[in-house]
Amino acid sequence: MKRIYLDHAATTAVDSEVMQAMAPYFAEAFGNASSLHSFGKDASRALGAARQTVADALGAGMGEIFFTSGGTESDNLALKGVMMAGGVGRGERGHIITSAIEHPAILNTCRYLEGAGHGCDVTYIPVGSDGLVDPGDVADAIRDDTKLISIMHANNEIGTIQPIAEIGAIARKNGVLFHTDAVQSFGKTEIDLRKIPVDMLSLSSHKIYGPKGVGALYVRDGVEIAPLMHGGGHESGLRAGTENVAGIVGFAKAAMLAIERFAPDCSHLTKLRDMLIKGTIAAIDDVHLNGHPTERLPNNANLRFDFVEGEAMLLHLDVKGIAVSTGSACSSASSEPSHVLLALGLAPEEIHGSIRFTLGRENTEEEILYVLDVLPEIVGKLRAISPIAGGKR
Amino acid sequence: MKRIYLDHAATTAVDSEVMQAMAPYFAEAFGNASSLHSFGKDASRALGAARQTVADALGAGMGEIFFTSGGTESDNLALKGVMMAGGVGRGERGHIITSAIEHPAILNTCRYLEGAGHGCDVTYIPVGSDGLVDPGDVADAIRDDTKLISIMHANNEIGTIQPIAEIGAIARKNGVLFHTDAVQSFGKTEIDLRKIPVDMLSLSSHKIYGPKGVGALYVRDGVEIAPLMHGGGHESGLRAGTENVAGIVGFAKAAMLAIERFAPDCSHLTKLRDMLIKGTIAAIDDVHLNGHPTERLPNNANLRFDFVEGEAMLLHLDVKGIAVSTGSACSSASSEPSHVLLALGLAPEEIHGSIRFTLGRENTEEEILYVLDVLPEIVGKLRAISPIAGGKR
Amino acid sequence: MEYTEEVMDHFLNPRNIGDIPDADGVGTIGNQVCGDMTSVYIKVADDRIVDIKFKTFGCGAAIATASKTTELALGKTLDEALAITRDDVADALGGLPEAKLHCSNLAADALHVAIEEYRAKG
Amino acid sequence: MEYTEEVMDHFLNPRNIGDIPDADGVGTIGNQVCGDMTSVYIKVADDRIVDIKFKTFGCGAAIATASKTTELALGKTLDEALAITRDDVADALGGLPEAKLHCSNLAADALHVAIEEYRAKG
Ligand SMILES: Cc1ncc(COP(=O)(O)O)c(C=O)c1O
Ligand SMILES: Cc1ncc(COP(=O)(O)O)c(C=O)c1O
Repeated sequence: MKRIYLDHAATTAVDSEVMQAMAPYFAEAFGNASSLHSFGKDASRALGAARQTVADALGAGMGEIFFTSGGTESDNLALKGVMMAGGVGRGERGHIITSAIEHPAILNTCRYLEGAGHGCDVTYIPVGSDGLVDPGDVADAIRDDTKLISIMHANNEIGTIQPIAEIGAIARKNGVLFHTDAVQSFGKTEIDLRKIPVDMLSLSSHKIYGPKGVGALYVRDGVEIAPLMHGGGHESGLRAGTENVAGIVGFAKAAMLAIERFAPDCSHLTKLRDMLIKGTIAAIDDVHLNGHPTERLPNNANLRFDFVEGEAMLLHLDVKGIAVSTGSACSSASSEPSHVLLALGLAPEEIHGSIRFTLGRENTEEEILYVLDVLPEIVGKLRAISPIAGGKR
Repeated sequence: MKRIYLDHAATTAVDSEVMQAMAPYFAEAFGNASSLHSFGKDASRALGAARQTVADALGAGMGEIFFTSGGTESDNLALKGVMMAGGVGRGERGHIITSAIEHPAILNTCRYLEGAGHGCDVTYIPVGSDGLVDPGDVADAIRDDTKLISIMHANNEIGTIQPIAEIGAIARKNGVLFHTDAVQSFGKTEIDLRKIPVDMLSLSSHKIYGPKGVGALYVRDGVEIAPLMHGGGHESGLRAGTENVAGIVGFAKAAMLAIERFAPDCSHLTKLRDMLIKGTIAAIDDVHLNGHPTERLPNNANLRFDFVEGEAMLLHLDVKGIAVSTGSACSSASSEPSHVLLALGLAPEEIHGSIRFTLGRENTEEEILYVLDVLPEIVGKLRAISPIAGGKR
Repeated sequence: MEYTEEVMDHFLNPRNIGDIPDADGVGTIGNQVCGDMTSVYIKVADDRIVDIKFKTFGCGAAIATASKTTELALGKTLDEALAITRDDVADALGGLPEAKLHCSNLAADALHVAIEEYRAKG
Repeated sequence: MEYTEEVMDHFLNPRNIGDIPDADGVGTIGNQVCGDMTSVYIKVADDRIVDIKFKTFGCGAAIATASKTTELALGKTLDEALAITRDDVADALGGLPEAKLHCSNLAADALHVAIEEYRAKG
């Protein structure tokens, strides 16, 4: 059976050019970048080139890029790093402003920092029913002891793009650091750190057709953060551990490709996304788009199918070879319904019927047509046995 | 030029069988292991199988293996995790016992934990001139508030193997947790967690012919530790972040191969090591072995060449295609001479003349003969211009 | 643990779906955590369940367990049907993933409510 | 930054190595951090350095800078030789890695000490 992958926000397949770029660093140029001999020098040169590539992709300086094990680590390092460097938890107190719809890597780090002995207060800014943070709310939340604002660039579930330039300007004006989680937005919306006032920014390789287990934190020159991981003096002392050279090289290649292919990727994705959204709404009654209609990633279609439950939809689609994700509690090990959809003000049964389609470079119109072909039958089948459908299909 | 890699303690080339095992997980079975669709299930099955493999390799249970980004993270997680879970730094105080010759991942984590506000005292047990920790010293250092003993299994510089069974027994008798860093020892000396009383154990993939950026922490059932990284509930909540499936699969394959090839590997390495040690001492005057002569890894020959400096030796060897490492300050970004060699009681100029040869599976007798061939000339050249050689060659 | 083949079969081809307009007993149970809901409709003759139907808004496990429950209950006496436990249903499906146990209770519970409703009517 | 070709050349083929038994001036400088040590021996005639030799216990940079220093100093007047700085030596080698700057000072310092020793003998 042909399989159609529409879950690119979860992870992506490694691009063939990325594979090629990584290949030599497993068994040939396999040295430890800290070693002084030729194997080590080959590795450290590759690392330097990768750092330059990622820096260029963001409009940053090479010394501002720190490689990590992924988006989660970058987010943890940004938040805990700023607090620790500021002495928060050791006498000092500090305040963080974030949004209600951040990724768990931010939210659970905030909850940890709020815990006893860590000295933090956190304000969670709500979002409108369109999923947007109001920059005015951020400004209003700033206190004397606010040390950091962390608002994600684009949301992983509903694809909504936040006004980070405005939020960054507010942060700067108030002398507060600004971090943004750009794990989902990089490569799908413009990011030029020469133009927007961002102090820290998280990236993850496996969301941009790079390998898993690699990411980066951009830290603007002069911003002080403390390391999470202690050991050898890797990454200028900010992140100990032998560098994953092959992974980092692959990540950098993926970042370069994301920039090179930015315009064609975006127009391709936007076209497929709109085809999917319009087609679904035209073919099936009682379907709604979650999140802002235009301020959203070109590859995200988060659709709400009334009267049916998400996991059941997901399983039916999977049987048809179509891979998607859902905000339903029953979809994950945790049994909480999506905090993002809750924050939009949706009722639990609406949340349970939400399906996230996230498109990728390799998806085709044909695939979308196939999805549009099978969706009505699946929804119909589930609504037929739904006690809350009231006879609707 | 033929290149001879004798720096396997720094890192290893990825084995071809490991490459093969990983290959499908980059672009085919590339799913996110948390996803419910078929791509996700393929990934989570692979993850489960890898966890079982690593558990089997240690004589542990599957639920006791937690994957990390490498040895450094495993060490950090073990130490900080125990302290945090015990409330140390938030009211409580705690005491750690470790050795003076641990890897920086342990030592610098200890220094961090000793810092203001983290509530830890640390005792650094010295070693004898042979590099061995005396278990009696560990027993004597135990206090009422001792929460953890962390003594490495085998040292990365001098290869000395510590009596961890005895130390573990002391820990157990005193109701103290015992962690050991087995990053260097795994695959080169027997580890069976059914037989030795170890509560936590760190592994790193890239030291055993697996990919870089992957490792594991074994945590005995019932031992409570707090996570370092917050986010999605990966690794049973102990380590958030999308799992590096390809890397973990590669690591597991490498661990399996290490067990399968254990006996032939050890005898091959021991033979080459002894050939190198004896040959060098026979060919060149004023050469000494650092570390215990027999309680050492089968692949480690750390030799001290009087009157010459290590980096100069390393560079000359590199020009001849031979990759080694040195304990000399001038060999690394940090300008401290090796803390391990200092702990043996060596004088600075002795430390500066120490070269670490660490052998690997693919090394041959021929290669060792070549090394023995070029070494005398290099040492002679450097001694000829050495102001402290007093005319010796 | 993943869904067994038996679970997938009942999920994809649920038995006894629909409602019974003139049911002798109806039970509806909703689970707040999952947002799941199952209704079970029964026809009773000679103290036996002679017809049974269900409707479920819920995940794969919820649908499959409801389907299986109706299959197990059909033709049983009311006392036998009341004795059907969640575990019986899970066992008959070849097991359920740990995380799904909490949303697989709906159907057995709804069946019991339907029987009680029938009995309460006398 | 890595070693330049010029550094590697001077490291692998150091110029003016050895000592001068009847030297007019000798300077020895040791660096505690690196454990490096360099001795410079000079012969002086008509206020010029007419012969110069060195011995170094040290890393690649230490050896190369010592070699380069002797090359720069040979044939120079004492005042010219005294004016040779660490930076001159590093520049003549096409630069040195940041981390190596601290152990590349030995040779210029040892040269200056040798000249001062000669002058002190007067
Ligand atoms: C917005 C966002 N932030 C952070 C992460 C975490 O990144 P990683 O999976 O690389 O740890 C993800 C994806 O999981 C994400 O979508
Ligand atoms: C004994 C020891 N512990 C820990 C580490 C750190 O492991 P990693 O490089 O995977 O972070 C190393 C190697 O660098 C090591 O030799």
